[in-house]
Amino acid sequence: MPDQPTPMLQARGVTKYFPGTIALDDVDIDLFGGEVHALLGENGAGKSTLIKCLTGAYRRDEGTITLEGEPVSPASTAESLSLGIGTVYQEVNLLPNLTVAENLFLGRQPTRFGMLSRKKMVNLARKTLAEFGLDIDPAEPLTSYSVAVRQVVAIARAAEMSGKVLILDEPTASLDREEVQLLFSVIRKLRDRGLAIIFITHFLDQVFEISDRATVLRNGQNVGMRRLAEVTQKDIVTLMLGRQLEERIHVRSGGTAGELLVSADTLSKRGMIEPFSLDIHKSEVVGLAGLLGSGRTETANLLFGAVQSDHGDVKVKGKKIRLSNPRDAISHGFALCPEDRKTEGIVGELSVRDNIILALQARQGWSRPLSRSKINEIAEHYVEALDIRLASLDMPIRLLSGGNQQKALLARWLATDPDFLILDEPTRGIDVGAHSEIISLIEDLRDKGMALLVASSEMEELVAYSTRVIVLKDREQACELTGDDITTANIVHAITDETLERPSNART
Amino acid sequence: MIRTTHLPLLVTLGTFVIAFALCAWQYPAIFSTRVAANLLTDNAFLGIAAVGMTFVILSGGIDLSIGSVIAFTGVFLAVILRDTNIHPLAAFALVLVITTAFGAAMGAVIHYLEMPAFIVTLAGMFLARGAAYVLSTDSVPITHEFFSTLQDIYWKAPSGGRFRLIGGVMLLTFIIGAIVAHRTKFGQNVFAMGGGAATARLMGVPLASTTIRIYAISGGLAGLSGIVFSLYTSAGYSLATVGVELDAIAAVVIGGTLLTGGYGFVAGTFFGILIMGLIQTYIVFDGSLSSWWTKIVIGGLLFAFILLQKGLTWATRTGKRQSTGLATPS
Amino acid sequence: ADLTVGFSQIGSESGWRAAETSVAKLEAEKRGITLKFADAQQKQENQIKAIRSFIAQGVDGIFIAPVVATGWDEVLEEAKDADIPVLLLDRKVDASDDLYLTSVTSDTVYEGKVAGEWLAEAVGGAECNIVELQGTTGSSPAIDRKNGFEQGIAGSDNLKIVRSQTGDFTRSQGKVVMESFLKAEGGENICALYAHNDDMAVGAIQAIKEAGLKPGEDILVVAIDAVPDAHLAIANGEMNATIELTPNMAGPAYDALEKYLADGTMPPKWIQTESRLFTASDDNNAIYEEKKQLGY
Amino acid sequence: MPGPNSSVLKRILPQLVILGVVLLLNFIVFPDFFRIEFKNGRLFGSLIDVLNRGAPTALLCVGMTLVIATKGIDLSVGAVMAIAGATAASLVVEGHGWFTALLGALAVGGLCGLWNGVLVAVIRIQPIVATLVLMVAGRGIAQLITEGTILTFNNEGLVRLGAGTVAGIPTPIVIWVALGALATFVIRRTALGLLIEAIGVNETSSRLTGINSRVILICVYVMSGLCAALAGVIVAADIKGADANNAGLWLELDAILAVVIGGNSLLGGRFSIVASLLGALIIQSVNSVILLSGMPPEFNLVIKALLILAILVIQSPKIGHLVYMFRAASGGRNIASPTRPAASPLVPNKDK
Ligand SMILES: Nc1ncnc2c1ncn2[C@@H]1O[C@H](COP(=O)(O)OP(=O)(O)OP(=O)(O)O)[C@@H](O)[C@H]1O
Ligand SMILES: Nc1ncnc2c1ncn2[C@@H]1O[C@H](COP(=O)(O)OP(=O)(O)OP(=O)(O)O)[C@@H](O)[C@H]1O
Ligand SMILES: [Mg+2]
Ligand SMILES: [Mg+2]
Repeated sequence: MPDQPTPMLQARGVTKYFPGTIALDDVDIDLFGGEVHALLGENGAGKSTLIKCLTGAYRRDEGTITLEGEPVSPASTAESLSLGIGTVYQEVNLLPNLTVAENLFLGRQPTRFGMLSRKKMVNLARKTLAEFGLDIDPAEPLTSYSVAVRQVVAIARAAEMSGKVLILDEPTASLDREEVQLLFSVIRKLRDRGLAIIFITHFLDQVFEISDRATVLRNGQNVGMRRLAEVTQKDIVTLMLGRQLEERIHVRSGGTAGELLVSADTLSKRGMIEPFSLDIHKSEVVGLAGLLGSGRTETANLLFGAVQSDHGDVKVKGKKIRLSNPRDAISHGFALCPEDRKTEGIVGELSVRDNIILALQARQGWSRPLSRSKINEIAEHYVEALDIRLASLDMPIRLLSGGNQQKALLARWLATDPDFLILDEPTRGIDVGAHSEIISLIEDLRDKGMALLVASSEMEELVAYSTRVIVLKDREQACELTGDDITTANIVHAITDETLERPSNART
Repeated sequence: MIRTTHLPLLVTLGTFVIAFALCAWQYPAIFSTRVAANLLTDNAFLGIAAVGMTFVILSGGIDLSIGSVIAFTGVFLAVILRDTNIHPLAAFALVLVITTAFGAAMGAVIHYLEMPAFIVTLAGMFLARGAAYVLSTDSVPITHEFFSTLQDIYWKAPSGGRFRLIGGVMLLTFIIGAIVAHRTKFGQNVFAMGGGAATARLMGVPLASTTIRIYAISGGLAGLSGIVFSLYTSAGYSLATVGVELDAIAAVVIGGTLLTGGYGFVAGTFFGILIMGLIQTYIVFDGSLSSWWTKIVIGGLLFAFILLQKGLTWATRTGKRQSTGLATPS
Repeated sequence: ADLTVGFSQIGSESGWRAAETSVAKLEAEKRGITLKFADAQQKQENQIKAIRSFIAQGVDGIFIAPVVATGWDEVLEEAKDADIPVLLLDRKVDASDDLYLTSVTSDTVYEGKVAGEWLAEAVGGAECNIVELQGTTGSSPAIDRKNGFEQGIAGSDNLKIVRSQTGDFTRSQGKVVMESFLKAEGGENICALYAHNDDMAVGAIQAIKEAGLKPGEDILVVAIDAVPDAHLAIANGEMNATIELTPNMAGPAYDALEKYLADGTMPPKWIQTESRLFTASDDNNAIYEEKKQLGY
Repeated sequence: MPGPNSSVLKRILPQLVILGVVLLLNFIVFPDFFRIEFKNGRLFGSLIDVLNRGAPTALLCVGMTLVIATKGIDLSVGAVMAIAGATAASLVVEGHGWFTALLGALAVGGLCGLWNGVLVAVIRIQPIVATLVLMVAGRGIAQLITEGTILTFNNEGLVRLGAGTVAGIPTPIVIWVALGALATFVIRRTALGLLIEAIGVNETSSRLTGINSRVILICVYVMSGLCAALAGVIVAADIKGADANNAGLWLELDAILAVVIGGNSLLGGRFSIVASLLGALIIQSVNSVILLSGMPPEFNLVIKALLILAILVIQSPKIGHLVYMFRAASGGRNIASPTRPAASPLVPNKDK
C-alpha cells in the first residue's frame, strides 16, 4: 500500500499488565487507510489484548493512540465506535435475546418521530445482510440462527459502524471457505472505500490472500512488520514462533483400523439430523466434513448424549447402551470436546487447573476427590504437553487467550483417557504451531488405539488425519470417502455437487 | 404477524381472560364495572411501581427498595404538608426528585462499585424505611384540600364502579413505559443489558448511564407510586407497603418477563397486575379461607401461573427448528 | 336472619389476633350469620381492596380491624354510598364518625396507663428503673401503650424508663432485646419490665431466668393483652400483671349490627371493651384453661 | 504457590477485619462488651449473645452459601424455619420425644428443600421465583400446623436445643459451629465443592463434562432446607414455642446479606462457608451495636443500613482496585514487575 503521510490509526508504546503477566510490552502499530493489516502471533501472543486496548475495552497502562493524526484515548467501546472504529471481538459478541436486526443496529437505530422504527430497521437490515450474502429474516431472534450466521451478523454490524477502522479478531474461525470468500469480497470493498482494516487469524493462506501488511506479536512484543508481497509463509511462521517450524509429513495409516467400538444405528432427531448409521473402530479417525449447518455438531452431540435422539440406538462393542445424557456416554469411555467453547466448554471462573481435571473428577464422583498432588501432576503434564501458555495454573480460565482455552479443554478430555473421543472443531482458533501439534496428537491417539470422530471445517486438516471421511449435507450423510479417495478436491466435490442442485436463493 | 417472541405476552393475556371468565362464572358479581374499577384503582400504586420494576428486571437487575420508597414518599409528603405551607404539587415535585435521585444513587453504586443489585437495593430498602421512621413513626393524615380535589376526580360508571384518577395515572404510566421500553434507544439498551452486560458493553451500550437511568426510573416511579398511594389513603405511614417489591416482582414475572433479564413486555406486567388483583378479589369473594389458607392458596396460584407459562413456552419451543439462513453463494 | 358480613382482618400476626378471628367466626356461627373473612396480611391496601370487594358483592355489613388509623375516608364513603354499615373492631380510625356505624375497641392509651399506675403502686416510693419493650415501631398500639404508660407513671418521680427498644411484638425479639437490656444495664439495676404485649413479656421472662434472676420478684413484669400464657406466667409467679384486651370484639359488633338492621337503632359511636387488670390475686390457672379454648 | 492454610486465611481476612471493627464499635458503645462471666452454669456476656443470637442466620448461611454458589438463591428459608418449628412443636405437644420432633422437623425441612430443588433443577424455574412460591405459601403451611397460635411446649430435651448449654456454652453456638465445620469438611475434603462451583459458573459446560448437575442442585436445596429446619427448631426451642407468624420472618434477607458480606458472589462460583459464617456474625454484631447503643428504635434501620452499606462498599472489588492502584502509584515501579503474585484479588476493568 502506498504510504500515506499520516496513518489512519497509530499506536505507540502500548503496554498492558495483567496480574502475573505483561500481555503487551511497548507495542507500536501503524495502520493506513485502504489497507488490510494482518495481526499475527501465537496463541496468547497478545493480539486480542492489543485490539481491546485500542478500542477502549481494556484500559491500557501505557501508550498513545492517534486517529488521523489526532490523539485519541477511547475509554469505552462506545467511544471508539463513535470515533469510527468498528470491532468484532474474538468470541461472537452479540445479544441472544435480541433479533438480528436489533443486534445489527443497537446503538444507532433508525428512528421516526423520535421513536424507533422497527419496520425501517428490518428493511435496512435485510439490505445490509444481503451484501454479506445472508438471506434471513432479520426480525427473528438471533438464536434462531447458527454460530456462523451470527458471526456474519457481527461482522456486518462492525463494518456498518466503522467509518475509519474495522477490526476483525478471528472472524473466519467458524466460517467455511465459501463464507470466507464472501467475507473477503466485503473486506475488499471496504478497503477500497478507504477503511483501515485489522485482520486477525491463524490461517496464513487467508492472510496472504487478503492482507497487504502484517504485524507479528510474540509474547506481547511487536517482533516485526512485514509487507506480505515480500515474504513467504515460512518467514512469517518463523517470525511468529521465533524458530523454524519443522515440516511434518503426514502419512495416512490406512487399513489398520482395529475392532469395532461404537456403532450408531439409524440414530436421528427430528429437525436436527436425519437418521444415520455409523461404525467406528479402534485406531480410526473418522472425519466429519460438510458445510455450516450440515449437521456435524448434531451428529457429535447425539453420539455423546448431549442431545437426546428420538430414534435409533447406539452400541458399544456390539452391546446396546443407554445414552440419555453425557454421563452415560462418559461412563462408556466417550468424550466430547464441544464446538462452542465459551458456553459449552470452559467453566470461566474456575482455575485452569480445575478446568483440566473437571471431567476426570466428575467421572470419579464427588466422594472420591483426586488428591492434590495428582491434580497438579495431571494439570502440569498437559500444560506442558499441549504448550498451554498461562501465568499460573490458578488463574481463571476465562483469562486465557482463546487458543489456550481450546487446548485446556482438550486436556480436560485427554485426562479422562477416553476410548472414543469426539472432537468438534478441535483447532478452531489455534495457532499454526499448535495446529500441527494437535494434528500429530490426533495421530498419536489413533495409533495408541483410540477411536476418534472429528468434525472440522478445515478440509486440509481432515485430509491429513482421517482414515475415513463422512460428508454431511443438509443434515444427512451424503457420502463416505476412504483411503486415497480422501482428498480436499473430493470432499469439495461431494459437498458442492449437492449445493448446485439446490435451488439457489442467494442474491450475491 | 404474531411472532414467537410475543408469545409470553399472549399467554399472560389469555391466562387473564380465562381466569376472569372462570371467576365471573362462579361469582357473577365479579363481572361488573365496580370490580373492573376496583382492579384499576386498588392496584394503581402497585402497577406504577411494577413498571419501574419491569425496567429493572429487563436489564437483569432487581430493586428491593420500592416498597420502602413508597412508604417513605407517603411519610415525607404527609410530614411536609403538615409542617409547611408548600403546595402539594411542589411537594410532589420535590419528592419525585428525591426518590429519583435515590434510585440513581443506587444505580451508580451498582455500576461503579460493581456490587450486586440485590444487595445494594436491599440496603436501600433498609435505608428508605429507616428514613421514613425517622421522619415519623406515627401514621400522619394528609388533610390538604388539594388532595380531596384530586380524590374527587372520578368517572362513575352507571352500575356504580368509580374509575378514579389514580387508575388513569397507572394506565398512562404503563403506556409511557411501554413506549420507552419498546420504542426508544434507551429501551433497547435496557434489553441489551439484560441479554448480557459484558457483551452489551462491547457492543457500545453505555452501561453506566443506562444502569443509573434504569434505577432512577425505578426510584422515580416508586416515588410516583408513593404519591398515588398517599392519594389512595390520604396519609403517610412508615409501616405501609411492606413487601410490595415481592408483589411487583411476582406481577412482572407472571407478566411474562424473564427474571434473568432480556425478555419481556411492559404490557405483560399490566396483565400480571390484573391477574394478581383478580386472585385477591376471588379470595375475598370466596371469603371462607382462613388466614393461613389464604397464603397457601396465593402461593399455589403463583406456582400454577409459573407452571402454565413454563408449559406454554416449552410447548412452543419444541417443534420450532433453527434455520441456517446462509444463502448459497454463487 | 340471613345476614352476610364481610370481615377484613389485619392478618394473623399474633395469637391474640387468631383468637379475635376465631371468636368472630364462632359468634357468627352462633347467630347464623354468614361471615366472609379476608386476611389482609398486614397491608392496608389489601384491606381497602377487600372492603371494595365486599361492597361489590353487596354484603349486609362490613367489619374492619384497621391496620392503621389513617386513610379510610374514601373507601368508607363508598360503603356509605352503597348503604352498607361499617363497624370498626379493636382499633379506631381518623375519619368522620358518620362514615361508620360504631367502633368496638378498647382504649389502648388507657391500657398503658393502667399498667403504669399498677407499677407505680406496686413499687411504692422505691427508686425503680424500668425497661420497656415496645411493639412494632410505628404501630398504633405501640405508640398508644407507650404514651399511656408514660401518663401512668408521670406522677411518680421514682419511676424512670432507662431503656426502650422495639421487640416487634414477638416472643423471640422480646427475649433478644431483654438479653441486651440485662447486659447493658446490669440485671440487678433493673426493677421492672413493661412490655407492650404479653408475647414479648413471655420471651423476656425467659431471658431474665437465663440471666439467673427471678422474674416477678427481682424484676417486676407487667404487660398487656392477657393471653393465656400470661395467665400461666402469673400463676407461676413469673409475671406480675397483665391488662386484658378482649378478643371478643365481634360479639358486640354483631349485636349492634343486628339491631341496626332490624329497626334502625343507632348504637353509640364507641363501644368500649373492658381493660381489666389481672394480677396474682386472680385465679389465673382457671382463666388459663378457659381462654385456651378461644384459639389463642 | 501459597499453601492451603495461608490462602484460606487470606480469603477470610477482610471479613475478620470487619468483624473486628464492628466488635470494637460494640466495645465503644458498651465497655463491658467483652466481659464474659460464668453464671448459672453457662457462659454469660454480650459476646456470647452475639454468637448465640447469630445462630439462626449462621445456620441458614451454610445452606444459602451452597445455593448461591450454584448461582441460585433460596428465599424460602424463613418460611421453612417456621414450618420446621411448628412441626417440632406439634410433635412434642402430641407427646413424642424431642429426638422424634427434631427428626420430624428435619424431614419436613428436607422435603421443602426437595420441592425447591425439583422446581429449580427439574422443572427449571428460576431459583428466585421457584423459592418465592414456598416463601409465600410456607408461612401459611406453618400456621396451618399451629392454627395461628403460638404453640408452646415444655419438652426439656427440645428446649435444651435452643436455650440449653453444652459444657457451659449455649447449645445453638455448639450446633452452628459444628454444622459449619462439618459442612466445610465434607465439601472441601470431597470434590463436592468443585462440582458445585462448576455448576454455578457454567451449568451447560458442567453437564457436558459429566457432572450430574440435577442431583447436585437438588441436594444443595435440600441442604438449605435442612439448615433452615435446624434454625427453625432452635428458634422455637429458644422461646419454648413455635411462632408460625414471626419465626424467621425476613431472615432470608439476613442470610443472603451474610453470604454476600462473606465475599461470595451472587453470580455463583467460588465460595467459602467460613467467610459466610463470619458474615453472619458481622450482621449479628451490627444488630448488637444497635441494641446496646440505646438509640431510639426508629433509628434501628437507618443505622443498620448505613453500617451494612459501609461494609459492602469497603469490600467492593472496585474499591480494592483503587486501593491497589493507589498503593502501586505510591509504591513506584512495583506495578511493572511481571513476577507479582498472580493471586491478587484484582480483575482489570469489568471484563468477563
Ligand atoms: N484479563 C486478563 N487477566 C490476566 N491475563 C490475561 C487477561 N486477558 C488476557 N490475559 C493474558 O494475556 C495474554 C494475551 O492474551 P490474548 O487474548 O491477547 O492472546 P491472543 O494473541 O489473542 O491469543 P489467541 O490467538 O489464542 O486468541 C495471554 O497470556 C492471556 O492469558
Ligand atoms: N437446538 C437446536 N434445535 C433445532 N435445530 C437445531 C438446533 N441446533 C442446531 N440445529 C440445526 O441443526 C442443523 C445442524 O447444526 P449445525 O449448524 O450446528 O451443524 P454443523 O455442521 O456442525 O455446522 P457448524 O459448522 O456451524 O458447526 C442446522 O440446520 C441447525 O439449524
Ligand atoms: Mg485472541
Ligand atoms: Mg459444528
